[in-house]
Amino acid sequence: MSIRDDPAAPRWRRWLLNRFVLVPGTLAIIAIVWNAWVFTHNHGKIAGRVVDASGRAVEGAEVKLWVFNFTTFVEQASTQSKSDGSFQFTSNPSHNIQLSAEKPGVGRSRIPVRLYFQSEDLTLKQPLQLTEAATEGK
Amino acid sequence: MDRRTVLKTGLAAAGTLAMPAYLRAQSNKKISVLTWNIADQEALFKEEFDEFKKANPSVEIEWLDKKGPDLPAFYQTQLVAGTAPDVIDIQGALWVEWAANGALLDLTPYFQNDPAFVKMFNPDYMSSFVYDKKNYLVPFYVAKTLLYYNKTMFKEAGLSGPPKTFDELLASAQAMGKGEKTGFLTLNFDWLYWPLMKMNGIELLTPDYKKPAFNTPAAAELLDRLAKSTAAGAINKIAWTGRWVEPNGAFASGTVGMLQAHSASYFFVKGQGRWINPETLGATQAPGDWSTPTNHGFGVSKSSGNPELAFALVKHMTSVKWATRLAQIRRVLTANIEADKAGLESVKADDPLAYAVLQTQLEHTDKMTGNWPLANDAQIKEAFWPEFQNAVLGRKDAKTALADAERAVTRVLRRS
Amino acid sequence: MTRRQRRWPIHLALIAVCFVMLVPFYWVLKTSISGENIFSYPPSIVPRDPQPFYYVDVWYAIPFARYFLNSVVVSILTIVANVVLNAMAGYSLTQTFPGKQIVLMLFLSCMMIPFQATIIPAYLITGKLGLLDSYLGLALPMFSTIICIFVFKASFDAVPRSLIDAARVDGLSEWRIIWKVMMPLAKSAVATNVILSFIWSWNNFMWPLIATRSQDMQTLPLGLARFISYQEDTTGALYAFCIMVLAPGILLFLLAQKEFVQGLTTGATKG
Amino acid sequence: MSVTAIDTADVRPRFTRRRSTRRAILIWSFLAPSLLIFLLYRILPLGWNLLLSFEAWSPLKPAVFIGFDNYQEMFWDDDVFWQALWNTLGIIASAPLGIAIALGLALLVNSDIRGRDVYRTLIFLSYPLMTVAVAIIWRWMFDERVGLINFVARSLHLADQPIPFLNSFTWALPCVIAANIWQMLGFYMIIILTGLQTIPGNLYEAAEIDGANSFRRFLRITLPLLRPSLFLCFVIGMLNSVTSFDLIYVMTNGGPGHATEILVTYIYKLAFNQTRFDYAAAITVVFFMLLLAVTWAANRLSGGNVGAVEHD
Repeated sequence: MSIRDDPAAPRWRRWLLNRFVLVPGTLAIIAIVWNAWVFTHNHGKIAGRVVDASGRAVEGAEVKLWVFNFTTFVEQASTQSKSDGSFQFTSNPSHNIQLSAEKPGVGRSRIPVRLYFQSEDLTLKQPLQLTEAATEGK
Repeated sequence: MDRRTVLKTGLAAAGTLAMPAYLRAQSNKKISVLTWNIADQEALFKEEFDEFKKANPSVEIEWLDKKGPDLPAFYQTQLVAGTAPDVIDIQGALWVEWAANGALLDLTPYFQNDPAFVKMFNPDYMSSFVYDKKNYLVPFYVAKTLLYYNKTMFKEAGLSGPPKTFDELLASAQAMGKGEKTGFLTLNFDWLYWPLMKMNGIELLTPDYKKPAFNTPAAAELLDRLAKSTAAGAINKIAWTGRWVEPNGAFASGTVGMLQAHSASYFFVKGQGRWINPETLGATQAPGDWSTPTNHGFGVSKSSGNPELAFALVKHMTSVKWATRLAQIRRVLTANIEADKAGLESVKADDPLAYAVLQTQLEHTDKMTGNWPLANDAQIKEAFWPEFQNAVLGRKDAKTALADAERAVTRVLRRS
Repeated sequence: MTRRQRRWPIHLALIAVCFVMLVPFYWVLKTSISGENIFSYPPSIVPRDPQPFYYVDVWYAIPFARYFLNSVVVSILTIVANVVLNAMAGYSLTQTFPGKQIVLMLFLSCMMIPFQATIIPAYLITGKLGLLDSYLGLALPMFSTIICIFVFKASFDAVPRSLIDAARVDGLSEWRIIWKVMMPLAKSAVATNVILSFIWSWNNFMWPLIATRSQDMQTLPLGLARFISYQEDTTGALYAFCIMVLAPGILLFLLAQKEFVQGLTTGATKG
Repeated sequence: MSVTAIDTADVRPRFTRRRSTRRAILIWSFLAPSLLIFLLYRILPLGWNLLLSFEAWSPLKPAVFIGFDNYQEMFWDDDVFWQALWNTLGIIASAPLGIAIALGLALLVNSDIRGRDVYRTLIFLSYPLMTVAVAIIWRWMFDERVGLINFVARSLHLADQPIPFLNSFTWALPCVIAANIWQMLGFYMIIILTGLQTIPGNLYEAAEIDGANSFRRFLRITLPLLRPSLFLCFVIGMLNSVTSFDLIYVMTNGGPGHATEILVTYIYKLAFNQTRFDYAAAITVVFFMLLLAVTWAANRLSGGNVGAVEHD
């Protein structure tokens, strides 16, 4: 502001360096950076691990990806966990999903996952822990 | 030709010159579809339209969606301007007025040409779209009221199960209404509260729809009882003052014993009430199996330039394939018998409660009330409801309120 | 006012009022970022587990960017037209000319016609102009606003007569008098025009509802209204939407408030 | 135009007749765009409503002249119209309340204190908000179960039971009015502030020398000189509140019953929900007359010649 009022400053500086340019400019830059981030990180990859109640990796658990649609979560894809308990989805289109894992005899688990944008790539920090009495949360 | 017509013709002539592109395109094979607040199904509609366009090349489809309260304003402005959408999705009884005024195309000939198409639908839902012995709409998706009940509260009050008669309903409500808790709630928009009247044998109008029939001693007694129950806390006041969020929200909070509402309420209530599971929430028919529908149907505007094509699109959108998809994705019933079977099947395993709720929608479809084909339904509602409200909230004596309502309704009936 | 007054009661009163004015803002902001179910009682004062996911939901629930762009374009059209047309009309009203009283009365009575009652004819007229479903058609009814005309008039009235006469003697045309002499002295009126016309255009709900047809032309208030109707259960998202819709207006106001609040209040004393 | 030019030439002999004609043309051409917009979007529609009010018409029925039937129904048969009229008048009557509060605030922020610009900005901040959003916010503040106001009232033991503000016949209208005042307060304050700044400081000094206390100074100097601003506030505020369709549409939709029905919402409902455009048009005409009358009365009361608008 003060620069704008300062008659000594060169004209271009007065026109460029005032709050009507700087504030929208900053916002635009933030938007561009954010979009660049989004475009490089939206492959729809969701990776994670499945473990049992005592924390050991579970192989062959059926892992399902549920995608929110209007009022309910709809099954989008399913896969089996590998020997180290890991699994990966590559086709997640949504930003509001749930992951469920189930293995007969070991138990099941279902967790909601929220993403910052659609198809955000994510590696789950917490493994899905299968328990016997897990209730289906929606 | 009077002055107005001259003026209008002149303006219309001038208008054709200055028509925007999308209007001029209408004279080609362009079909516009106006849906009622279902923008969330954009992906589904896109697929449907793509398939339709493949079968009918050179056809363009314009899809519009407006939310409930705004749709009438939008449609009527378009009517006046002569640019009404070809296909329109209408909820409730609004269509009757438009049909009576000649805005909608009589679909009876189309139905007669295609009995197989008609047979796909539940006849009771189908017949609720008849006015003056003519068919105007094809069911898109349907719903009717049912009674939800809070099993936990029923157990606490020592009640064995949902009420079978109106007396039981009031008694159960009274048993549960204590302190912060109340026994009964109903949605009240449109005629959704009318099952309460019907289960006591009260009719709104005489069978010929010419005169009010509700001003009887029985009705006065009923209103009196409702008012007393409301004052005593057996019936929650929100039943008579709330619109959609308030009653559903109150029931979802877990402090109300019963809710009379349509199937759509289930998803709202479930979204808000953490307590809800098959052990705690029950869904059943209201006493006497009476219910009020709030259906959606597709109609064709009479002003449509391509009525054949428009009807073909309606058929396409309500076909087994697409109705099934809609039923599965949106968890609704479509009145398309086969589609509903498939839809219910997919819900069954996933959400048994939703299955129970939707199941009620297919039972006792012959006992629907509050869906009279009245051309001035909105005006009659406006004349009747405030007085009813006065009576049950104890602001007016039941007899006076009914007499006032009768006068108001008579005036509406006389006007048309 | 006098300097003998004690200041702290004034501060106290003003802080109390500001508190009342700001509490709703805080409450909405809090709900839009807190994970708590807003249907719980009693509410907590500080947000628990703040998270931005409601904003993500809103962004994907409607074509937010498109609606935003539409709102911006319509608002810019409205602002430009308002500043130019209102300045011209405001200037005319500072002059004496026959029929002035009639024009004044006309303007005043125009303020009293509720817009909701004029929808159908307004729609027909816009249709005849071929402007339905276009940015221009959306903005046109608000191209000139009566209050803003009077704001300009008041501001121009404050410009010393001698200055104008001098300019006229110098041979400046009326047009140049407005732009070179009057406008620089009426900065606050311009700021007021910009802010008010922005507010009205940005917030307009009824007219876009009727005058737009395609999804691509919808504006933010329509998006908000649509959002209420079928997402009423995800209330956190609803308030996130409120914040996203209100933010641009508040931002613009805060940017221009110096010219607006100060200008409005000091500019009038110039005359 | 030439006749008018002569008049002007008589008044201002400095200019030649030719020049005056050109000036008159110029003035009218400056006015023309605004006038055209008002003609298209205000006056023609009003005329349309006036015509329609004597007819029976709906988008599909041809118009039939029915004389004063619509007006007769309105005044003699329609209770809702009367209720809406009273509610509208109630909202109009609430405008002075908001203005009084704003006047107090304006006096406060007009005093020579630190940070007054911040106060001004914060208080004004509610005006630029989208009314639909304001309505959503306040609908929720007044909510029976989770509303902040009920929470505060119950915490302070002002109420033992939560009050269903917007669902109550007694509370709904005051609540809507409160939300409306909340939104308009900053706007009123700014207008009054503008008026306050035009009052010459030497008037106060003179009064002080005469020994008038601050209350008397306020009564004798501030108030009379503020009249035009107050009038402007009232007119703008009243029009804004009375035609603020969005607020009521979202907050209560006129309910419960018709407790918060105002003429605008009623007109809208009649036209679009009940397809009674003809009858709605008649109410529009009456509504317009009402606003005209109220403005005229306010103008007389403020003693102004179209108030601040014309105080040169």
